[in-house]
Amino acid sequence: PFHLLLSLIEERKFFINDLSLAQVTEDYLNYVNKLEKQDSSEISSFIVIAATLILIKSKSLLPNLDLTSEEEGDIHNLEERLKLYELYTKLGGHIKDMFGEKIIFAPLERKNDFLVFLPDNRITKESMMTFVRDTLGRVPKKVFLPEVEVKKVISIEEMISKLTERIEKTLQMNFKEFAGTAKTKEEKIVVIIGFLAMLELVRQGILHVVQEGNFKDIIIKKQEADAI
Amino acid sequence: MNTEQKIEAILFFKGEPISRKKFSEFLGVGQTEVNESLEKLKENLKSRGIVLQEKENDITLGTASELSDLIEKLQKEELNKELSKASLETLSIILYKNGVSRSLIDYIRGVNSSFTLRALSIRGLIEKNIDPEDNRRYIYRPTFELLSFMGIKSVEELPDYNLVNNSIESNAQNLAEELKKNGTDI
Amino acid sequence: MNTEQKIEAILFFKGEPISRKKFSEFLGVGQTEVNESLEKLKENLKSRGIVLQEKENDITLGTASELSDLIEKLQKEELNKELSKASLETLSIILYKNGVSRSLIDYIRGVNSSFTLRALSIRGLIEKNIDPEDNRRYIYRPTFELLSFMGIKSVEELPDYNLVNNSIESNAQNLAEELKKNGTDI
Repeated sequence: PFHLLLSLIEERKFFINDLSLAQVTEDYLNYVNKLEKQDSSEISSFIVIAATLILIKSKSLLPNLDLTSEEEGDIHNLEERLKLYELYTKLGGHIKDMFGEKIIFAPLERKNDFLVFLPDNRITKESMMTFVRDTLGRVPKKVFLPEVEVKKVISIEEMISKLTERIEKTLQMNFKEFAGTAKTKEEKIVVIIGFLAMLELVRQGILHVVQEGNFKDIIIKKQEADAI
Repeated sequence: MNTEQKIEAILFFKGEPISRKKFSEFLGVGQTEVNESLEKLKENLKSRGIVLQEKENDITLGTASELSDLIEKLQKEELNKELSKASLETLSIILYKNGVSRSLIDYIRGVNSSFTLRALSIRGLIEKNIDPEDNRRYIYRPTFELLSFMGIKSVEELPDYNLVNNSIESNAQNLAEELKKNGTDI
Repeated sequence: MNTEQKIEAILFFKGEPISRKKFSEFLGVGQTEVNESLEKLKENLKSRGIVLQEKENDITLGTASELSDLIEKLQKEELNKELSKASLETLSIILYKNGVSRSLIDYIRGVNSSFTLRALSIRGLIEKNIDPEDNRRYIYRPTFELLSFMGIKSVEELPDYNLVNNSIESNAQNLAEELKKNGTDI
């Protein structure tokens, strides 16, 4: 997700700040909607970021929209993370250039001149069985279930619903303001309506993710959580 | 024979990394003497075909990086020089931070890194150890194998290493700019 | 780098005797240059912990003879050390899958096993052979001495042999699948 976001910003030769993030939000959301068909573990990490972008975009469209301190924290956080990500991907360029080019070789295994046999009393039939079973038991299952991410996705869905309401309200309250700047009034309204439609699409995307998970363990966890 | 010569002989004989502490115990000399001897050895190896690699408190010997092509011809086992984008990002964080928790890697990359970390660990490029400050979590560090593939004797030889480590994280953006100015390719 | 440095690196890397003729062929330089470089190297190693040893036309690097007591002590210490948990884990996989590749051991353990395999091999518990199916890699087996130490004639006598062996096999399949999916990046 950061890679996508960063390339959208760099394409436009922007610096990372809330302004540039607001500008690329729609492209990002479009991309996330296209991702829908992919597996939910992948899309959920994109959606977590999308939620914050939506906040940034909403605020930039409607400066009067009140953000909670948590929301503001999320925005600040995303900027910081993106800057870190940018830094380390740049440094990764050095690694790409150098890796395997000039190798320092450790010496080969030294040959044994003398034959020794030095066992250990802990090597028994039983202990070896225990060791091998423990070791095999630690091999991770092939799929990593993104439990945490899915929980976040569910709360983001709520967040977007609420935010949509808040934007609609703010829009009505601010209608006079828009009317005051007649020149750009229509333009602004079109932009905001378009943006709301986009939000709805993302919301559907999130629902899709949650439904995708329906037959997996994750959703059972969610229902348990709901029961409490 | 002096401590420097003894250290060189031990490193040569073992052909594996050895800690400064181990030298001190095994040779029955103080830490200062070990450190001084290692400095001298490093200096003396400068014009030779062998180099001294350092990582945390561990030391090992290897062939000079300039001779990479020559030695590679003698190497029978296949070398994997490929790195995926995910591996590059993860290695970059682990190398430049020289020891980092998984949660910080995930935070910076914005995705779950467990699969990549496992793959890199299997390749012997990184290792995980229990965090001395919090025994419920692990710290991932570069291995000598990783330094070797990078052709460096210690992490300090990484390009822009000091630039990155001397500044505070919140200045990441400025740093990125600084790197751009230095002509670092993106 | 000059011929002297190249020779030193090769001797260090291989750790076994190499003939003057071989150097000349491998480095593509004349016999005179090899001889001169060897003289210089011998001279340069005079005050070091490593010495150049010559037997007929074979050359090898070794530790200085004055340090033989020290090296012997090191050797003894290494051999008398208890086996680590990593070693016991690795050994158990080799017992339950006679003729296992390093990549499968690494995959199951989630870490690189090179040093561990070396330690097991030094103690005569395992032996390595070139994989008949792929001559760029090795496969590992328990030694006969180990089996008799454990009181068994073959690995099939190990408790739950079939069950555990099948489980290792299914890991081998997963590894093969992952390699196919990810290309070389594992």
